Amino acid sequence: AGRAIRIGLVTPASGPLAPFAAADSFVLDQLKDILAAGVQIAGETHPIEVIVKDSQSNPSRAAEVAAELIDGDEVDLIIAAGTADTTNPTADQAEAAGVPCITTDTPWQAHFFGRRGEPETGFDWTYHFFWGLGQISDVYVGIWNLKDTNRKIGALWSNDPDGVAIQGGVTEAVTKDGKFTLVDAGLFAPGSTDFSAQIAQFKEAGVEILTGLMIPPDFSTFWTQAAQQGFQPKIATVAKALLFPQTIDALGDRGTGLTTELWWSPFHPFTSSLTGQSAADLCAAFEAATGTQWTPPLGFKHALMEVAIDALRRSAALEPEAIRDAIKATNLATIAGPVNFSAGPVPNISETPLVGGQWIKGTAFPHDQSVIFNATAPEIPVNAELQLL
Amino acid sequence: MIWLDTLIQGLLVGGVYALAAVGLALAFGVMRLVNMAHGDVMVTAAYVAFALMGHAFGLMPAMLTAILVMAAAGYGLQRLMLNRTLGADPLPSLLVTFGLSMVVQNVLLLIWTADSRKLSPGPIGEASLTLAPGLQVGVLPLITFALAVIGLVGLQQVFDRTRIGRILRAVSNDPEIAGGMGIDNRHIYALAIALAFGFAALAGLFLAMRSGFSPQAGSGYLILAFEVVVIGGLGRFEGALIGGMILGLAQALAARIDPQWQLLGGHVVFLAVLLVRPNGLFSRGARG
Amino acid sequence: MTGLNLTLRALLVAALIALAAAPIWAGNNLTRILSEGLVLCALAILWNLLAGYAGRVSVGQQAFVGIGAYAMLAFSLHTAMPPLLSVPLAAVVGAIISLPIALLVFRLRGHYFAIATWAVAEILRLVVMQIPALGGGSGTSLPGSVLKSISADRGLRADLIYWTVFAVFAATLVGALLLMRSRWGLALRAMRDSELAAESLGIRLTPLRLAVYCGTAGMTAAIGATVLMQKLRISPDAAFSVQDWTAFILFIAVIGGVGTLEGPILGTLVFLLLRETLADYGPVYLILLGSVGVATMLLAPRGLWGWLGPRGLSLLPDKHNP
Amino acid sequence: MIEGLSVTSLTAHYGAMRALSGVSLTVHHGEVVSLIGANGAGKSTLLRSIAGYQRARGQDIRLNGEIVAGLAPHAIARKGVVLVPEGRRLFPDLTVTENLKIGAETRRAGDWTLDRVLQVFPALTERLSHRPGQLSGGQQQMVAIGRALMSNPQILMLDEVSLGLAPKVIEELYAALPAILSTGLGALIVEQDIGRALKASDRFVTLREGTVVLEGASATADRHAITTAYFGAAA
Amino acid sequence: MQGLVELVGLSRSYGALKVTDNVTLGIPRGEALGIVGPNGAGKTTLFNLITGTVAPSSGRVIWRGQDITALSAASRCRAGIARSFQVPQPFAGMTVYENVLTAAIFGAGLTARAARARTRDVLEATELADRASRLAGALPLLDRKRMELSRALATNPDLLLLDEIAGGLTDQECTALIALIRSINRDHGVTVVWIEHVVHALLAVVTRLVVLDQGRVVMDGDPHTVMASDLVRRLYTGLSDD
Ligand SMILES: Nc1ncnc2c1ncn2[C@@H]1O[C@H](COP(=O)(O)OP(=O)(O)OP(=O)(O)O)[C@@H](O)[C@H]1O
Ligand SMILES: Nc1ncnc2c1ncn2[C@@H]1O[C@H](COP(=O)(O)OP(=O)(O)OP(=O)(O)O)[C@@H](O)[C@H]1O
Ligand SMILES: [Mg+2]
Ligand SMILES: [Mg+2]
Repeated sequence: AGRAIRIGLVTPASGPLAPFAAADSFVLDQLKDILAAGVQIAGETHPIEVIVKDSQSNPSRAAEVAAELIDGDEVDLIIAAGTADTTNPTADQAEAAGVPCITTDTPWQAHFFGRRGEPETGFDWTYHFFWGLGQISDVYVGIWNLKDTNRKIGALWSNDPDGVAIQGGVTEAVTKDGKFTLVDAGLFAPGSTDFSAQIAQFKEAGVEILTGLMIPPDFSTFWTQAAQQGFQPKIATVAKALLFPQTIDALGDRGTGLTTELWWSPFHPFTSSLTGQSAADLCAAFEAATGTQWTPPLGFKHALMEVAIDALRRSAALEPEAIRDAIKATNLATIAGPVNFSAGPVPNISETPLVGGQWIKGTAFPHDQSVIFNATAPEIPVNAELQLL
Repeated sequence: MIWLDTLIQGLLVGGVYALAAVGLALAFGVMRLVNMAHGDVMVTAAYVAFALMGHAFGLMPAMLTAILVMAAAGYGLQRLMLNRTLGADPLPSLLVTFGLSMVVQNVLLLIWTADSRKLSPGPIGEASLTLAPGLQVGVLPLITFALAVIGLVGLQQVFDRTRIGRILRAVSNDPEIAGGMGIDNRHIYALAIALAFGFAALAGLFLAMRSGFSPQAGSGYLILAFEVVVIGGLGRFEGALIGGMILGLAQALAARIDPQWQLLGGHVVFLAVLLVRPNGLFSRGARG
Repeated sequence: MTGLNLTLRALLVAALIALAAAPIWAGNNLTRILSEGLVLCALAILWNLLAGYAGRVSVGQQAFVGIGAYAMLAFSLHTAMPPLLSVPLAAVVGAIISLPIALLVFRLRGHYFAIATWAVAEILRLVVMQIPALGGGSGTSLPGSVLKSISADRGLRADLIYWTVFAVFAATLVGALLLMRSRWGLALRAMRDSELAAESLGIRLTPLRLAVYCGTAGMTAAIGATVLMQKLRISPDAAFSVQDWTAFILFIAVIGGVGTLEGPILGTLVFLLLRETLADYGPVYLILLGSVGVATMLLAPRGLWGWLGPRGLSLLPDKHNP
Repeated sequence: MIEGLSVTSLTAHYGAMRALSGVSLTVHHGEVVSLIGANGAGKSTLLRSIAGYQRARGQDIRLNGEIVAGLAPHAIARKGVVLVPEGRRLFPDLTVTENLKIGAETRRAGDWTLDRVLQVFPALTERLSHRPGQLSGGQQQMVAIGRALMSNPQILMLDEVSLGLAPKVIEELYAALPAILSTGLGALIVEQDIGRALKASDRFVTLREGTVVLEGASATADRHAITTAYFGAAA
Repeated sequence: MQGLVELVGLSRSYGALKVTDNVTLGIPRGEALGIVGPNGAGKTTLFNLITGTVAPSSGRVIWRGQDITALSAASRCRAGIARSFQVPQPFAGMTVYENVLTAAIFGAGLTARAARARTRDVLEATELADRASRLAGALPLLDRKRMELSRALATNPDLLLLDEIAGGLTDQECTALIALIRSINRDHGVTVVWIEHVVHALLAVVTRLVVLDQGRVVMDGDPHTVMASDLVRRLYTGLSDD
């Protein structure tokens, strides 16, 4: 057998972004045998070794560990997931060092333009799959069109990579046909403890739809204050904060009925190219193994491994350029949907499907997600109707 | 109306900040200890209460237990570690508490993960009083504000007028000599820190009912609390109350203009105060 | 002891030469670790100059790392400046911006000073978040074209960047040593011990303090610029991170020994050792690091060098003897 | 058993330097002992050791026969051994009244009250609400002594009592001494003015380089012998 | 003849308390002036005003005919005004040698070589040479006072302000100190102003004596005449003087 192929994984195992990495060990454990069996390149079998490095949720540390993987562990391929603070520094290091790199879990514009990518030229070494801002705006507008409201939208945005990126997309989608009125309270610094100014603004304008992007603690602050100050929208569709069930559970009853973008769920009709599991199977296996509820990064982390292994299998040689070319030629049906880097909106990017979800009272866990809107990805079935708050 | 609303909300937030500042002001006032782990004490208290409530404790018993636990922890910490760091040089205490802060944050992270939690006070959390049509204030913020006022004014009275207050001041001035006058200063320090941690815990609990918290939330609380104390002038507790309200108002007004400027507005006012009155608005120096 | 000291100093010079030649003998990975070490060590020396000698404990040095990094970014994005030339320019920018800051924070002392410096750094972070041209709150990456303008060849580029880092480090170390051996070093230590007496003996405190603060700020900014070249990506949270650029630096200085020139060097070695062995353990690593810092401060408050120094060892002589 | 303070074979070190070696000394109740010796002889060190500021574990320092060596300063003070330190060391943030009241924190019963202290130092009466920073050096010294008296000590130790005081104040202070001592407390005073020291004390002890070189009754003391003891044979 | 230093209507208040009250005083070059007065009379404050560590509420300080009221303490020291502090202010983390060297370099403006020589001379004169490499923070009180004097001397002053440096000295030490100060004054022509409660030491050196009380100059003249006056007895030395 040939030498082991090394994949470096940069992931926020600790720190505030740790929920994005919660499924890491489960995903890798599940693939243990497949990795050990390895891939055949030019007639020789190479086992695959995954070296996991913790970014500590810190972009500087992400750059450091990526450099460590490249120079120290001399990895053949580097992968990363868990928001722009993880994937962008990693991809930058890979690009500068000429190491193939695949990333996910960051809206693609935040990844591509956030790294000053040029749509004409793209990047040489780094590839990324995830949904984009156009999709999230379409999902949001779609959700808001499901029921009758006064169509007044109040928005507030966390001043961080994701917030800044999404603000533009949603604003454009909402204002372009004049059907909605947007009351944009603008950006706020993450960690704010007081939202009364924004709430007052929304109340004054008679807002019935709330949107924005916030980190979980900020949303929690906002939502409590909104109740205290008598601001009660009919629909609240908020990005990022509502990703994880733990956040929703912490809100108690006030968590039920919140809507958000849904990247992935057990209801997604996709299967793994590695294990043949369906999305529902994967979630069930995860919940059985860990006792914790599934989260969307589970599917994407698995898909990231699928894309990486697929590329290695197709690689013509154990050379950076060959692996890079194999990645570029990816056309794979993953558990997170199809990934194809040559069909992307810009070079190096593949867009994955996105639908709208709502948090409802759960059975095994306090809250579950339902799919309420799918016009953006009709292959994913809707399984519930939007409930107003 | 919207400006009146801003004003009231700003003042109420100021109450939260002031409450958060009490413990810091106390530790600094008595032993020149800037507790860089102050924010983490607040967060830890919230986690303790959170864990207790997970074990069928009611809100009140959980909060009381959390406060007592933190006070006891403070007492122990002071006797074991912090007593050895005190002195004119700020470095030892800064560094030790900085290190503690790092340890605490990561221990919390290990135990409770990075997920954001919230203490649910039940219906009162969302209860509000309507002052005028369209002008509502939350009951919880009002309670917090009242606690801040009572806590700070009360503490100042204790400090100024009682025997224990006198002892605290004497020990803060010259622990060696205070010792020579029959005062067990290590015990007094530990008591002061226990009180400071107790107040920090109280503030942490109220903040945890107001906003979500996570292991790393402490740093943000610390800098706010510190600014409150500096604006108010170290050494006077009532000063912290005013400091809190000034900071709350500054943030609210800045946010009214553009939400992006909310935190910045607070910091800028802080710097402005430094520029004009480096010893704070209500420092002892200003009094006499 | 003097024989030992001479040996030590010879070793130090040898180490410096070896460091300068690292790209030649060390592999990519070691060179990278060394350059990170040089950055940390230089920052620790500068912090130490302020705290250990000028008696002002700053917890806001991240302000100048951030300023330097952002100055570098601004030059790269908005001018045609050769990137390596931006490093000294970043130092100038850092020093200039530090002047009004100094006038503000020097109104305070002790703990107040410490926290005010932190607040200033926070303000800078929040201000940079508002500037879209510099990437706003989300931050941005150093464009590939800028990297290529340093050198199209990856290997040579890495070496050039390393040598830039080394140059900044060497300038810091030599500068600090010369300063401390000069009359101004004496004045600094005097000022630390008693401002009243220092002033009454003819030392003009304000200019001295400003010069040291602005000087260290400028060098810190130069280091910030090199950090951007290493990390390639910048965001306000990372560039103005109190943990990365002050907490760790504080630990390094304290573990090595505050108020000595040797301390930061020793401290950096210990820190790198800890990091390289433990960093993969995430929170456990940070818990350990915090504990080591706390334990050092409590049990050996003068740090490793403070423990060795009185035994007659002196690597970098900065005292005056009769 | 000795009624009062007894020190037997006390040694003290600063790092490697031995500041006291084998010092023995007693102070009975109602007795004034003056400690004389040149600059650096170890007088302050002795007083600080007795007060518990200097490590004295395993040493033999007793009050009324009970070992107090090794106790914390506050515990020693509560037993009634109180030091007026070199350099006054008042609490700058406390008013004069408060400074005096802190003295009472030993919680010992006795005759000394605020009023009584003010009788001894009437100059402080108008200064009660001032802070030490607003007092002159001499006024500060009065507060320092008053503060120690407020603790109703059994043994009062005064280090450099008259340093920095105007002659008139020194005069008043020494005039007040009999009244202070009449309550039966023992006193150990360090005073550089040998004549004054002898006049105010019952016995004297001379220290040189950390050892007792001469002691005796003050009334019959030979000035010349003391001076010789002070500086060694060469002088 | 114009004085080396002239205090013109100098006042300083803390709140309602007038600590220095309209003091006008001229000190000719070469004079040895003593200042006595009850505790709290404002003697140290007067020094603070002359050296610039405290700003006057009103009045002026004239140095060699120039108004220096606005000058910083550092500049005044460089101009030739040196002082010792009543409560010693050592640079605790530096050796005695470095303490004095600092004064020689910055106060006297000497080159490094000259400063080293001066430091050695001064330490010899003040009998601190054998303790030169001790840390100043570990010195006992009286050595601290000696170091105060040494640092002041090292600045090569024209005017030397001494604040209670004889207190606590033994007779022999006191005699040595008197000789030293006298020589500084007479042989080196340094103008000396000395605040001292140890009156006999003072009288051995000074040629003129000023009595301060409640911030005012209440007497000024020949030392022995002043000391013998009723006013001084009542105010300062007390009636039971023997
Ligand atoms: N903190 C210290 N560190 C090192 N040595 C010290 C310290 N304090 C005092 N000493 C030394 O111990 C010896 C005795 O000092 P001590 O202060 O007891 O003398 P003293 O008799 O009180 O003198 P003085 O009359 O000057 O007050 C001196 O030689 C002194 O140098
Ligand atoms: N910062 C201050 N604030 C208020 N009052 C002060 C201050 N400094 C000094 N004083 C007051 O000024 C007066 C004069 O003090 P000063 O120190 O000049 O006295 P002095 O004559 O040197 O006395 P001593 O002989 O005791 O040293 C005192 O009554 C003192 O209380
Ligand atoms: Mg002494
Ligand atoms: Mg005085």
